[in-house]
Amino acid sequence: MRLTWPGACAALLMAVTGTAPADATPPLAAEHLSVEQLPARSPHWAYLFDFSFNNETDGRVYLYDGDKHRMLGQFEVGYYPNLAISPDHQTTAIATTYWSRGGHGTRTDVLEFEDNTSLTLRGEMLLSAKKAQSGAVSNFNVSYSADGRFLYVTNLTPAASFSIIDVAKNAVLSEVDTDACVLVVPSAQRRVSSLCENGRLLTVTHDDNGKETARSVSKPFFNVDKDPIFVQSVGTPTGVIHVSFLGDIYEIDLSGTEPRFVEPWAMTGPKERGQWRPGGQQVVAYQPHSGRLYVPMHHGGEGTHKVGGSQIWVFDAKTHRRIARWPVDAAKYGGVFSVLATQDDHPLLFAATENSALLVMDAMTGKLLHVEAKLGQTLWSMMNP
Amino acid sequence: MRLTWPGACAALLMAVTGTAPADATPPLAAEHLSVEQLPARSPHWAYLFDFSFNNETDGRVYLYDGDKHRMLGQFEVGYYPNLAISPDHQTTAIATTYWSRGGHGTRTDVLEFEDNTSLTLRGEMLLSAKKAQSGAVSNFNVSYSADGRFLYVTNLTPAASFSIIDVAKNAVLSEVDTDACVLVVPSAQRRVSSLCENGRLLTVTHDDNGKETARSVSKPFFNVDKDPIFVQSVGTPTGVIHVSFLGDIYEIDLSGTEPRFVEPWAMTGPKERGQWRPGGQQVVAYQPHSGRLYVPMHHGGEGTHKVGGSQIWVFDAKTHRRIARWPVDAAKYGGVFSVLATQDDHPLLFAATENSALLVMDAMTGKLLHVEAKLGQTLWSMMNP
Amino acid sequence: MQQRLDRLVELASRGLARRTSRRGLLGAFGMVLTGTALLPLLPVSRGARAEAAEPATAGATPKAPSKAASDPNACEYWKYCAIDGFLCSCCGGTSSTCPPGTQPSPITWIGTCHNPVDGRDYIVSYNDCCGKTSCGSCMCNRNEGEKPMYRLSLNNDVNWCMANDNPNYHCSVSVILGVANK
Amino acid sequence: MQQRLDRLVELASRGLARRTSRRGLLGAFGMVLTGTALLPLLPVSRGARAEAAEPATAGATPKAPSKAASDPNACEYWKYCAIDGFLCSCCGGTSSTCPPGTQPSPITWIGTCHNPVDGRDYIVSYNDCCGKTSCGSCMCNRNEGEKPMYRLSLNNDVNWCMANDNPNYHCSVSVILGVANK
Repeated sequence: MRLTWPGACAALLMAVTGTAPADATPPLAAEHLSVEQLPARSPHWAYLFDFSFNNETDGRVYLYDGDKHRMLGQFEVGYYPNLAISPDHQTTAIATTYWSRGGHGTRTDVLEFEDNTSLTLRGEMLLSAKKAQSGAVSNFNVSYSADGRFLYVTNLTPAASFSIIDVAKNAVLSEVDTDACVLVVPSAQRRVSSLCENGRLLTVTHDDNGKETARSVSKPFFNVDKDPIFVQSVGTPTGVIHVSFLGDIYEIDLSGTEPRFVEPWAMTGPKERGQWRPGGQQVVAYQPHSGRLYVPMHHGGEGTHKVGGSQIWVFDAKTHRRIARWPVDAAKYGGVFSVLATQDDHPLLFAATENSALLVMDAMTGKLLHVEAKLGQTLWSMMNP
Repeated sequence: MRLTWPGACAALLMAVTGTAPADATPPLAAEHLSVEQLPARSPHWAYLFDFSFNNETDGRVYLYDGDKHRMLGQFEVGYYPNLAISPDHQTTAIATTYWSRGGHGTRTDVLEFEDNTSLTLRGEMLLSAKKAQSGAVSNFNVSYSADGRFLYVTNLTPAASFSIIDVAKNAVLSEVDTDACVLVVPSAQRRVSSLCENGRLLTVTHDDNGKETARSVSKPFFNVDKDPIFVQSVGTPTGVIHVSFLGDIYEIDLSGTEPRFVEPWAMTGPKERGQWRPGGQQVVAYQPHSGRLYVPMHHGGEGTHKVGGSQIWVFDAKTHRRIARWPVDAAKYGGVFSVLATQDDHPLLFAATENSALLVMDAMTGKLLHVEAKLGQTLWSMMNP
Repeated sequence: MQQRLDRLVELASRGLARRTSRRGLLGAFGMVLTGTALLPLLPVSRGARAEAAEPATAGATPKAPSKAASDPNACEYWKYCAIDGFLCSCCGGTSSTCPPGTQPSPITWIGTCHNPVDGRDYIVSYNDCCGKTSCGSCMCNRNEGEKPMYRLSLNNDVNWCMANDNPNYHCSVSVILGVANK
Repeated sequence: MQQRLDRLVELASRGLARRTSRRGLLGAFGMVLTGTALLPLLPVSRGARAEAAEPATAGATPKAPSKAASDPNACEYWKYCAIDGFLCSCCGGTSSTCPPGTQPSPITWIGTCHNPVDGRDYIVSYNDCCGKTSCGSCMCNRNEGEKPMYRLSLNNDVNWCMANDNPNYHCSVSVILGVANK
């Protein structure tokens, strides 16, 4: 339903009421009720995912303008959703769960396609009731292939697999058994990599019909028992970067025919190691123009890997040099739970806190530009448009 | 699904691990995971309705023990629900709205029956998509007939009507056009009264098949323009009591063949009138054993009728004598938005605040017995078991 | 003149409230709505100022306009004098436009708000924007001249999205219709 | 002895993780679950204490038990050493029972928590209670020995209600299974 209060209406009303006021200034003009249209996409927008943990069936995404410091709109993403933005930025894919009666009744798992240009629902596709449900919001629980043709959706029942979806055909092509490995990190056009429980990487290749054509398993590249890596990784032009509980950086180059594991390096000096740790939810951001990494860090011991940061540490991803330690007023805003850098050459850094505050910072200087004291209920992750 | 971790399991595990610790005290026994059963109903229980205004599709009711100061359980009540507890206390009737996809997709209005003894859903009945949706939570948007045979459900589309439901048959018998009047206040066995826009009371009588057999409209008994009454009234043994914006008490005796309008009386003295006003959501409680009325009052002007109380005023409903003015620390807890008195002879008074705090007070002395600083999101009304 | 308007809209409203047979109202309603000239169907609030019968503690003397009274993101904004809900200006809309992807409510109520800047009273239409779960930002609860649900045409408790395809309440706007007669 | 248990449960777990064909796992799983003796299917956490490779700032020396460590309604309660969710003891249940009308999760993970009162380590089962929307009270986020989702058997981020008829997550309990071997 699209309605506009026509000027005719106000005019008619004016005619009825007459024009009385003896004020010198002219009266305000009648307004026309209409619906806002989104302006052209800005690199300084962010999609803020509110898990709504106290009301989990009502997950939502807020579209936020980092320059104008205002909400642009929102859409619903349901229960324990997994989200991905399409390579052409036009669509958000939402793998989620609904019930026929709020949180009870018949369960429906569904892949919904939100039109990012109008914030309306473009369509949906039914899924079997297997969608992975995790409060650890990874960028790679759902992902698009680089050409946007395929979507990969992680399943966990707790058996682990992923579904390959043909976007144009709006159809599930296949389900690939991952032998207990999770995440769907896309590379090349037809390859998907997953993290395995023993610290290995599984890489599955498929054909245009979604049929698995090859799989390989790497040697262990990290020690799950001694220093596990967070699943909340960040994509880079050549692959992904993971952070470990103790603050080591694991970069995986997925641009070749086989995954290449870059030698891990430590964010901490010997005296800091084990004292200062990454923690929170979205624990690493990457800024391609400056080549910088951003990690929320806190002072704490084992088991504190979900504690938000009191500082944001900034590194040069190439030289491994620590550029800065930006303090955050964690007592005031809550510790930094999640970080996101915009992808342009005048980048912003968004920091979401444990209190669901949103800090907007200059990603080059660390200057705090704006604070939303409370945005939604539980702001757990953010995505770029 | 009902599961109990069997003792066998723990025993087996113990056998595997052996018994090692050299501590002097015996180790703690293995526990058995089971599901709590509700104890027998206590008059000091309250059903606390959380509208979840920031996440409206996830309305819920918390069952709270006013003696033990703890939650007993909860159930889901959906979007803009209207609630009523059956005369035998066994059931909560929930007239509500769901969608096939969270807050979108196909809309379903439904009457659900929650088993109050187990906090499980006993059944449901589909309604047409007309259910009244109001944030003003009245005790009489849905009601049971005194014998529990019929349920009355207010509709508003915005055309006003109510549906008559035969509970045993699980069927809608009829829909009664109320000529723009709202609420369903039951009396005798087959009579329903509604408030009309011009300050009159409509009373409809129906037969066992839900067919309207008579209707009468009273003379105006209050002045809608000068001093409207809140829709959030409270039931008494003989009818209902309403509070007006300026603090007058309107009692309607529905025990006879025609409604009898008791002469209104003022809670305020001449100097207080217009300065001190009732305000909030559930603005009046009645305690039958003591014959007391409780009203949250605040200092404010016109348009402040939704401001929570900084005091609770206590009256003898018969003599109209003001028994007490109990101050509430509104700065600390938020103003009192809703009040509920238990119906026994050692009564408690529950006060829910604008901050969704719950205060438990001795209804005779006003002594603050317990505070839940934050219970849910937006605690808007309460019901007795 | 004000009386003439009240009377006119009141007549419309009474007709509306009476045409409540199951088939009747929404059909007729829908017809009006699909027309191009959309006259507000529900009565005009007489406004806080007209409630002379009711003593006001805040005092009726005009105050200097506060800063918040001029800020469309503030609950104190003059146009919001009887909004009880989330301000659309915090949700991707403005004080008079709905956020992207929502639908305005075709039914609504209209009231009178005093603009302290030019000293005029304006007739405004309070519409809800619908079809998405609640915005949750900028909760605003003001009730000048607001009446309980039985005076539906002056009530802001009911969900004015009730007649929308998707009646989910998202946020509220206040749209200037014109200057109110003194 | 501890190693024997680890090995035993690990074998079960690996079998479980591998039997992941679309038909396979949940069928076999369901069979186990409907049996009367319900052995935890997922590996035992080696516990925070065993992570010697990882330096701890909080210090490994035993502390005097705090009051909160003995209060089942407090997040600091000793049994809750790796619960990330709402405590069922605030939701109508106890530290080891689900609230009325909910269903326990049949799948879960088990870990080791240190009881400062008797100085023992206990093996506990972290179960979720399911089938109602989130309780919302007593949020507790502790993660001693917790691992990311790829080590599923030691992870508390996933919704352990996932295999329930109604997988809505309501709250979490911690059930003593027995004393852990030193």
